[in-house]
Amino acid sequence: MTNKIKIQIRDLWFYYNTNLILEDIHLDIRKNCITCITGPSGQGKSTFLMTLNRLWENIDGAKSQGIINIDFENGFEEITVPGYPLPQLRQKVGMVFQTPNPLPMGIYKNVAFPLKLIGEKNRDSNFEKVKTALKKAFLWEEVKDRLTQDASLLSGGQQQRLCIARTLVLNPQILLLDEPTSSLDETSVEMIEQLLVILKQDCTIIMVSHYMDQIKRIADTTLVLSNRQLSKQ
Amino acid sequence: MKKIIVLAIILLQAGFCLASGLDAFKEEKGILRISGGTAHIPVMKEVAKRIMTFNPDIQIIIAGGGSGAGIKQVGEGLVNIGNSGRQATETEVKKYGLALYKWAIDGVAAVVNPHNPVKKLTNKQLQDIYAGRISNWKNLGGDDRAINIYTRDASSGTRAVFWKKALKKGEIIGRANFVASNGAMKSAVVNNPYAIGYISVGYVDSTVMQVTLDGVTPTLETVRTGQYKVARGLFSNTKGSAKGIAKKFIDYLLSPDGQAIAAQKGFIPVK
Amino acid sequence: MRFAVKENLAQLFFSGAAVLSGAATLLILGFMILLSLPVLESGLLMNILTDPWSPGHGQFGILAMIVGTLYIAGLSLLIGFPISLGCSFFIQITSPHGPGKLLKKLVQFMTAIPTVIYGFVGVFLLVPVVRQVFSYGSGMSILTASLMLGILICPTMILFFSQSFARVPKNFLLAADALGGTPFQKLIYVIIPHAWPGLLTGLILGFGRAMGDTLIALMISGNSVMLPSSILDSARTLTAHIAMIIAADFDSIEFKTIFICGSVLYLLTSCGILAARILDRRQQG
Amino acid sequence: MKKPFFDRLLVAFSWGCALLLISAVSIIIGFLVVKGYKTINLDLIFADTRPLDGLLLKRQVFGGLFPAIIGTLSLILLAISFAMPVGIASGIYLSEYAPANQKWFFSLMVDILAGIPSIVVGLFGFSITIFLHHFFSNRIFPCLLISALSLAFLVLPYIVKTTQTAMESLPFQVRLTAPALGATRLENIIFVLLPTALSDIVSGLVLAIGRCAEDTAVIMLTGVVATAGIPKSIFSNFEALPFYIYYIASEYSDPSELMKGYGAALILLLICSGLFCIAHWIKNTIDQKQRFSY
Repeated sequence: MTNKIKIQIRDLWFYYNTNLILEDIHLDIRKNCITCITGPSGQGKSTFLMTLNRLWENIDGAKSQGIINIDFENGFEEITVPGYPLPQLRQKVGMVFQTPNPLPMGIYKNVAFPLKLIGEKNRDSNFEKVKTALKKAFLWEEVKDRLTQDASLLSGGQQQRLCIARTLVLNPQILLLDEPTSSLDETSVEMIEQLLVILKQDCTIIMVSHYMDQIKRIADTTLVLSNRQLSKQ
Repeated sequence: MKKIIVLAIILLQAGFCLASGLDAFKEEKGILRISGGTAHIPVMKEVAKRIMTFNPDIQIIIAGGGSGAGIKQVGEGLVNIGNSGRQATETEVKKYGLALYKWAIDGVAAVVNPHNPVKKLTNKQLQDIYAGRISNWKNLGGDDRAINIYTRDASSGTRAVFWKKALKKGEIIGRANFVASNGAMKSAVVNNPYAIGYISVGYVDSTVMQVTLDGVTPTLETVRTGQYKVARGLFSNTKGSAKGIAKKFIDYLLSPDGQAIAAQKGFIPVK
Repeated sequence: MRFAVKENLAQLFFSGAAVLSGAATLLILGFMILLSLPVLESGLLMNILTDPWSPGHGQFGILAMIVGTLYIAGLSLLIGFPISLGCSFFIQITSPHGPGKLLKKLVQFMTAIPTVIYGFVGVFLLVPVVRQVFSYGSGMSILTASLMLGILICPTMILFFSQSFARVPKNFLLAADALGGTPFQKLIYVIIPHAWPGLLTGLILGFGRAMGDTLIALMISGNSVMLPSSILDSARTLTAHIAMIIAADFDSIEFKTIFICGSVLYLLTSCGILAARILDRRQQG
Repeated sequence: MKKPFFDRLLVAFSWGCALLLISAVSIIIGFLVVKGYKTINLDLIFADTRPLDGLLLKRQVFGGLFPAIIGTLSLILLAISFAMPVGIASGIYLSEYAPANQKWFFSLMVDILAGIPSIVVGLFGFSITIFLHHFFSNRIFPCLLISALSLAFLVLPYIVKTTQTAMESLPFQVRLTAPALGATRLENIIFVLLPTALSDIVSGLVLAIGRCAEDTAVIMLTGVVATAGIPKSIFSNFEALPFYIYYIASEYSDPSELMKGYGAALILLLICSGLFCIAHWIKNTIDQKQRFSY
């Protein structure tokens, strides 16, 4: 754990149509930490995550203003400037959703999908990268014999780890997780928690979670979102 | 066995035709478009079949539409040959520079369903029927049923001739059912015991009954002798003198083979 | 940067296609109006809308066709609407499982039956029957065409009706059930008040379908040009009129009137669509 | 317990209507089948030409349905190849790119286009032909190409609608998955959205093909004729099954010709029901494998 700041958030406002969701947020997020966000549902926790990779721009009626700076090891860059290249941003800021969302293709292709997007064509090195990512996500042993099988045939926990592997394949510096364990059984939850603790050596992790015991187990910092404000617990 | 012999004779005849009149179509290639008069269609189809069998590089397209459409379309250059069951008017000839080729004579007969006891009409009665003044078969000695009048649309040459020579340019009541071709008229009358309509004599067969008009039964014979007056020429028109395949097609129509087809389909050859 | 070029090209292609689709609609309207202009300019419009059709006397009125169209479409709606309503009750309310599902499949299949088949069966089955039963006319009549059209437009209406029944919020239905309502009461007090805009929309779409059909009217309505006085008279619809006059002389007034027919049909159906849209929004909103 | 009167009435009414409709459809289909099944044989299609010769286009088929079947097939092929790219692209634009006001306008236009009677679309195609004939080249006639283009206009709105609905009904999370991995909008459409919505789109396409196969009003104004043989090029006239049926119904000259009409009607009905079944099969079978449960 370091005290180095990875993300600076300044004057962040967020609206859905005319509803104010986030009001004037100021926040610093530390590098190589697990930052957990909790709070009542429907208050905009997922929305907050989406401001960090600007995924909210894909949602109709959403509007945001304010400044977010991220230090991608070259000093702070303002990711909220209009022309900031989104694909590159989202490759460095990975995201995992509440319900596992494998793409309609095979297991291998799912994990290799981000490589395809950045135009990596070398099959050998791609295979190695996919293998590494699957290993990091504790999935390699379970799927190495059926890499071409359709991803929808995996169990829920496996699917979620697949989605994590898919995000890890590009070695993101920041990992956003939106209640990643809420739809999973106990063993899967445990596995993913273990995995996150290991991952934070390479990544800055920001996770939305409802489970206080989970937060206690893994969080370095806990933030509560309520009344449009984020506050430290 | 008999059937086979008849078939063989027909085939032989066909083979004979192939060798003789069709030689002109050798080496030709392309599309020939024909439209217009629907009375012409059976002859056109048979001629086209022979030509296309002889030389598959020629495609002949036959559409109906009626005489008016035939004249108009050939004039506009939309088709190569425009058929009409009436002589093109002078204004039409002048406007489009049409060349007219008459290749058969045809009568237009009033027809009823064979089950209808009414088989004779006077000219006056026919006019009254079409004008709506007589509206029940009972008044003519038939069943107590309303008369179902069938007529063609304004583009029809058959209608033009029937209207001029049989109805003496009398009125046609708006209640009449409209059909689009000689074939359609015939099938309408076949299916409706209380119908009256008019078709080319070439289309008359056992399924419909031609009406004896003022004592003259419209048949090939009475039309040929001129006894039956409601007659007309069948024309194929081209824009300017016929050229290319169109010329050869018309030449073939006027050749002995072509004339034989016309006769076989129930028309009176001109040669 | 190549990325952006590709993205923009794709967006250009997609939007171009959308513009093309939209333009097609306007282009057709434009052509209809443009080709109606000669008639409009000659000041004959009123004559054409009110005169009888009698080209021999220089009268080219399409009133009889407009009346014929509305008559046939109206009657077919009268026949088709109760059947469709009953069938959609059957599908959604009376027996939503088993038989209802089967009926829905059949109705969907009906949309795939070509109209020319309805016309063909009409000519050789329905026309003789109508002639025999009523001992009047040729059997080709408004009634004959309306009977066939009534069946033809059923799937349009049934599918729309059952969809709008299905859109009634589930908790309302549950509430009615919990209060001990019978299916009939549920229908009258919950479903109909909620689904009426959908019913009306289905009705409009059915009417549009009946009005827009050419083949059935052309084949079995008899195509006479008189103002019909009874449902056993034959009549001509605007669509059949276009099909029949298309072969006429291009320069003649009769030919030009078919564009008036086209414009009238276009405008009537677009008004229907607009109304359907407003109603649809009402049910959703 | 006895059901209340109105409930029994409701049940009786709905059963009555259902039975009425079912019997009407069965009568229509049954009539065709009973009258027409005997005519279904190779002679109906190839007449006196040897089937193989006809199929290989060695000899023209006269008096059989072969040219009409080929005409209908080429019509479908052409019309769909015009309408498919434009329709799918417009559908994508409407669901993925268009701002609200444009979406409103374009989908209204598409709805109106879908509502226009097909004969008006045919009249449009016809007048375009006359227009081109007068002002561009007097070698332009009503022909296969014009018919196919007009038909494309007719089925375009179906394709646009099904594509748009298929894309819009994709769950929210599916739409966000690829962008979260750094995919651009286009990559998201090509790699994720289209493949996921594919089964719906394809079944819509098959239904559009059915529309092309059955439509008569458009083609009778734009180039179909009773006798043309196999179309030699897209600029020639052609025959088509539905028009053949219409033509026979109104102009048949003898009972044997009429029987061919029954045969043609039955064949067309078979083709259209076949297409319907294929569309359903695609929607139901492929769907379950492709669609993800999240």
